[in-house]
Amino acid sequence: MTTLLADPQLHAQAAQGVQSAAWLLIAFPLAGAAILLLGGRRTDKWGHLLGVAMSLASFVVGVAVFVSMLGQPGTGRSRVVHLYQWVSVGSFKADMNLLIDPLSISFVLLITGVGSLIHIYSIGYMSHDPDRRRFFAYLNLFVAAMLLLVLADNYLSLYVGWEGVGLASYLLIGFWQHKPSAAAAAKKAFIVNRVGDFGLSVAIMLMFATFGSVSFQDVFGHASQASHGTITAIGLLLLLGACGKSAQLPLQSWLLDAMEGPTPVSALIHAATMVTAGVYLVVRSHAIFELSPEARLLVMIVGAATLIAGAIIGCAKDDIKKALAGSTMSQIGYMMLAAGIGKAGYVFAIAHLIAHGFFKAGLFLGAGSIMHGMNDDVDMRKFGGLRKVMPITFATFGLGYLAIIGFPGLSGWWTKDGIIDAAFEKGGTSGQILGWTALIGAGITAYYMSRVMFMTFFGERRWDEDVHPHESPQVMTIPLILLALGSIAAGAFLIAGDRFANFLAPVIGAPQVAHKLITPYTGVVFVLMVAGVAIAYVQYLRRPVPRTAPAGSFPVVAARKDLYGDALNESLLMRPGQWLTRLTVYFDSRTVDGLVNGVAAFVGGTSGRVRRLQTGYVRSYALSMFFGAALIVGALLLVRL
Amino acid sequence: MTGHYLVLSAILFTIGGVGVLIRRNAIVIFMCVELMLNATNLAFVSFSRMHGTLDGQIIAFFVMVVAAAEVVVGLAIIMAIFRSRKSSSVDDANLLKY
Amino acid sequence: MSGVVAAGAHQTGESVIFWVLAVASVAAALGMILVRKVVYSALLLAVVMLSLAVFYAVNEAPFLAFVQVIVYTGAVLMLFLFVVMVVGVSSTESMVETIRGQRVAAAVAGIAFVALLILGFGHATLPATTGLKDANAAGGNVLGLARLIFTKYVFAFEVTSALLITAALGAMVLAHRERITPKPTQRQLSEARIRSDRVSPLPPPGTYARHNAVDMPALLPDGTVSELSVSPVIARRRGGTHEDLHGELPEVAAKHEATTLRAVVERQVEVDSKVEEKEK
Amino acid sequence: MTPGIIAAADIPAPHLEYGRLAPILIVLGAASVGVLIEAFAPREYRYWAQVQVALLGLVGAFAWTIALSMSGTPHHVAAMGAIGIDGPTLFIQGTILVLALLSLLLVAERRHEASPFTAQASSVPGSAEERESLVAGITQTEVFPLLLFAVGGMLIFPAANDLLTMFVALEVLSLPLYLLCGLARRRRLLSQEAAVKYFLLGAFSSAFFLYGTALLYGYAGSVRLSDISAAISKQAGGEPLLLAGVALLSVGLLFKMGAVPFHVWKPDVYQGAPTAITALMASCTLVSAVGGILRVFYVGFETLRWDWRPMMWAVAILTMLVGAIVAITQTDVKRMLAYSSVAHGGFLLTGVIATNKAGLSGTLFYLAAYGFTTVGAFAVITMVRDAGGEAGHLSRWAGLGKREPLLAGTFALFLLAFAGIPLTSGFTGKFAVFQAAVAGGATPLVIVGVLSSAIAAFFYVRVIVLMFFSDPAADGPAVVFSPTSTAAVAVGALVTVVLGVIPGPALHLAQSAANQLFVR
Repeated sequence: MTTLLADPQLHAQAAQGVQSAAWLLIAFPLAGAAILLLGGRRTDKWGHLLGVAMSLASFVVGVAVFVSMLGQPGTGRSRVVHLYQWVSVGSFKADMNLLIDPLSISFVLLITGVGSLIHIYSIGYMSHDPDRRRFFAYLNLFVAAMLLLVLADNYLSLYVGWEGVGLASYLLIGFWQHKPSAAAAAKKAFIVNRVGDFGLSVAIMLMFATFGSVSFQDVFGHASQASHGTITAIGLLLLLGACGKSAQLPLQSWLLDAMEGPTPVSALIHAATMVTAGVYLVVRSHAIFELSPEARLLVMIVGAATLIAGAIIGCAKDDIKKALAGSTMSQIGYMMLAAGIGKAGYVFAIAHLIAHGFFKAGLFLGAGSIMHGMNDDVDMRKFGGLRKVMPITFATFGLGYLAIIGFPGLSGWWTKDGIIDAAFEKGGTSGQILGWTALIGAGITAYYMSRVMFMTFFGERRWDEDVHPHESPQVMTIPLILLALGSIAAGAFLIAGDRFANFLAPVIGAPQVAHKLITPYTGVVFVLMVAGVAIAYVQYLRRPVPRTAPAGSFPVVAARKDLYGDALNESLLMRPGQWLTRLTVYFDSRTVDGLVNGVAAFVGGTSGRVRRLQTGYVRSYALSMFFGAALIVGALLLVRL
Repeated sequence: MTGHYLVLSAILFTIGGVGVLIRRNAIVIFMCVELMLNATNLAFVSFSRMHGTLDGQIIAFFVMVVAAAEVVVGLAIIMAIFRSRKSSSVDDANLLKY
Repeated sequence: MSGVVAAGAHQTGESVIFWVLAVASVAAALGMILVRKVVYSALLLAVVMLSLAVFYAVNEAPFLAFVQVIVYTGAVLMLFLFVVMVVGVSSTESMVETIRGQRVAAAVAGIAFVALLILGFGHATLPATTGLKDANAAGGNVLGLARLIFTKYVFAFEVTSALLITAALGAMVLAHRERITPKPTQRQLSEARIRSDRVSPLPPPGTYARHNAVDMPALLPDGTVSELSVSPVIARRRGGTHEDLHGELPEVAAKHEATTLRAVVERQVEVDSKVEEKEK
Repeated sequence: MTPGIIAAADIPAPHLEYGRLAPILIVLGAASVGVLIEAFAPREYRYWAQVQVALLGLVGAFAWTIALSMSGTPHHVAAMGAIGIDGPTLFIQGTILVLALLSLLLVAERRHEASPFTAQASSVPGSAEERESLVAGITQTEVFPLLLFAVGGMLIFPAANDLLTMFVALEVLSLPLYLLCGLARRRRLLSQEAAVKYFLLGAFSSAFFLYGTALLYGYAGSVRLSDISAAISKQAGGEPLLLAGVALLSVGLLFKMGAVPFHVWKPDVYQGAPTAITALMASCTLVSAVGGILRVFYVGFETLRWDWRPMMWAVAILTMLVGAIVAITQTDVKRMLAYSSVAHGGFLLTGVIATNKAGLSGTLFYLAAYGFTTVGAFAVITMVRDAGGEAGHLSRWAGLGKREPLLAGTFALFLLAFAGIPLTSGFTGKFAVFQAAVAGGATPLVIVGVLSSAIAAFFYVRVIVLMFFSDPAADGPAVVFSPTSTAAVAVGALVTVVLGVIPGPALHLAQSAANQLFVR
């Protein structure tokens, strides 16, 4: 309890100096979006440059705020920038305030930093698109909304940012409107996200009903006084919101379809930033989750289930972007798991989030670079042997690959091992289950990422005849290189010496134990990683990769042949793996989609039926009114009689 | 006696209401609405005597005035639709539905 | 003592009036919604309205009773009848219900509604009737009403004028036809007429008809029907057969009429000649 | 001394506070001037004279309303107790006047066709006569005084302090609307059908309103809201009369705002009526009707709220769900917006149910926010036209975003505001009423509300997808820009955005209006 009261979120001071200019963070990209959208075709020539400039300007402000924050003592690092009073209804007040603290500034740097790199990359990637200006406008809009999300000092402003990123994501997924699949994907993303938003908005209402306020300060300050049931309900509703935005089970189905958007979008929104908003929400609301073990347990279960499901889906996809999307789900599952563990996990959740932001953005941009050279083909079965023709892409993609599979010393190793360790450290049966889940997930990660790597860059060339792969221009490769550097160093920089944990301590509490470089599980993780790589090596490098997937998704005969002929490791992992893959794909396409479609069909069917009551006969209308009148009279009279 | 009048007014009101539901001629439907208004007036007048205030009678008077205006507008509309459709059955007017 | 007796007597008298007129008005109201002919409905509504006028008088509202007779029954209902005449005096409504379940549902809703209301009234403890003696004392009923209209309800009274203007304006909009071409002068009309094929007036309808309906066509000397004798507006309106035609087509009916008439006329002529002979 | 002389001396001259009643009187006066113009001015001057009179009347009334609310004089009842001029009423009246001004812009539209209204209402649709009058280019300028009369009624309705005045106001606002509904220029059969349906059902519902009034009079011996409220707290006996009266009165009130199951007229009438009039009904009439409901339930029946709340709960839930669900399968854009308006009625009812100050201010804000958005949306509909007039069928709207990105974008903004996306006025409004309802102990209702808006988002997004993500038809409708309707769209869009981003001042206004509460 004392840590809670000492929580500087509860008594943030007014910002001064450069920090009081923090509103510029949002103002720059917002202005960019406004100018580009309202300016129309006139801004076509320099629109992309303005977009990049606005994003960079925001990054510069972010760095300045960060530096000035470092100059302050640890407990005084939470500052509030008051903008204006936004909503004031009765006793309820909501201010448009920006909360600058170590947690939000970490996100600000990630969003503006990686965001700027992706902006730069997009100059090249979108250079042939006639609507490039509009694309940059949406990107800027997204950055502004995302910054509002993480800088909000109350749930209502957060909700605004939350809906804003949803809208921007919707616009960007459907950016290539000429593809019907893109329009459908955009709509699906919007609808599925509405389910999550429903949870978040009800949670906010409930907070207001309980605490009379929705600011972080009041909610967290009084959380311990609310009944346990209320807190659990709020926690579960927040989790529902997080699941929608972060593509966690059971609301994950939109993310794979969202790959219809341009690749930089997939990198920025559907890998590095927006989809991690759910993790941010859970960590930010830690005061609520810490009071409700049930809600926390569910967070962990959702995270663990998603990390396995995402990894398995990643194994099954031949589309390089969808394979990476499955991987994103899986990695966010790790973060959720860590966030659910509690104090021991927050740091790793956020650290993994940042590291993931680097290497996954790098991987997606690398995939974009490959597509750029391969006439926008995404089928890995038609790649192969690209390492010679695309050396820079290969190198940066390779570094990202090593980082994500947890190669010792690179970013993913530091952060993912931390999560696995924290899961085991949690103790009890649940700790063991979660820990082993995370471990197995790491093995599968190594397998599917190696599969992507081998099918794309190694082996024989399986290109179509009219394809002439080439390295991308510098404007695209330089961001790749910078992101690769981040993939190498971010993990060590953050985790070694508990640097990040100490930085975040004022917000989420000090770490109880110092981080251990080598844990009992380090070896196991390493062995599983090597095994995963080995299986992929045997399957995709030792044997020719057929240009078309074997008939059916996994014909029994072929599966058997593979399994009997392979090593013990392989059969141990592969058989359940393939079985699980099939199950997961089935689950994904039938059950979850089925549920979403089923609800839609139900509502539509009801609509069709209720609609028939509007017969067009004025007498039927009068009848319904007369019945209504009788019912109302009855309802009022019979209550009293 | 007020109770008696009240019950009578309720019965007349309901008969008017049922008439709106079962008749198809727009004019008859409108006459049924007039019957409902008359039933209401009966209630007003008898309540007026019960309370010993004239307000009820005033209201009944206003209702008559309002009803007169309503009749003019209503019959004008019914005539207009009759001229274009050659029918005063409200069941024929069902282009707008669902 | 005598007051109580008088009140009791008054009560009895009122009871008699109430029960007689209540039965009559409910019966008339039921008849109104059940008879096929629109005109009958209108007349039955008049019965209800007149019964109510008596109730008003009994309930110490003499002014309203007169207004009910003069304005409501006399003017408003007549407006209804007027429109009914325009739409077609003999128009009847098929009583076959076309919307499935409408009647049953209407009956159920109606019975539920009235049962609920009466149940409610049964549980209500109404205060004793005060009577309007005091209220009507100073200057009578009309002055009492005037006092209220011009003080307490003066705003509503004034606003009613907006209602009346709207009604007048609405009737104008929907019924008044703007003249688009200038009105032809007498001279133009007569010139046009001379130039036309028919100089003489159109034959009037209903010649030799047994009744004075304007929609029975006249007969030409050869016994055929003259379409010109019926106003095209009326002719167009009448899609089906006129009920006075006894289910026959107008032409056939007209022929029958003509035969009957001829027979009648001939007999008359015979009778007349006999009378003449006698006189001689 | 004859009795007449006694009586004349006996009746005191009524005292009317002309200053307080001025907005109402100005509008009704302008309407009467319009009637005189119709009678005496030559045809060629009528249109301009009518537009100017109507504009002057509405602007003058609005200015006076502002002055009244700024004057700071203590509010009390006026016109011998018939009218209550107080904070909420002034807010509602001001809102109605501004929205009526916007609707007037659509009514006065001349660029699309000679007029949105039929050339001659008395001519039979499709007849030679109709053709002649269309060719002659005459217009039915009577619509302006009719509109002003309707607006006058709308101003009185939420201000009426007794049920008789309310009934008269109800008729004053309804009769012109019945007429206006039947005057569309295109698709006249539909328009006339809408008029006859609206009229018959409207008369039916006002009979219920009146019977409710009768029972309440029987209960309280007066139709003044404050007297009824006093009688309720005295427990006068005869509660069945009171309860049945409240129920029947609610039928009449709920009909006007279109709550389920009294919403049946709305889709048909909204679709059939001329779009300018639909805009007027969807904005001003709704504001007025909800204003009336607020006054009746906050002033008259507040002490009875434990009895009427369950009924209102049921109505609100049904209204929100039915509106949202049925809208999904609509194919006509006006009809879809009609169902959306039904659903919004349900959201408004949650604010009524709250019966607290926050509920009052939230509902007031919601009314203003929704009114502007809906007028804007209908204004857009008038601009998307093809050979047959407005292109109402949704399939005709496919790909509009590619041809007219600005207009389609604005329409998308309105739809997002209807869906309650943050930074639009719709979100702020929904939030205001929902938080009031939560504070008033109606959390389940709010959950249904959020659920219903999630369902509703589906069909709003469907239209956006249709406009932006599908290919335009070769013979698609053209967008006809005209100064007046463009102005209406622009104002609607501006207010929608401003009330979403900086709702502070407007919320404050609604709040200080609500702080006054209704006078009794």
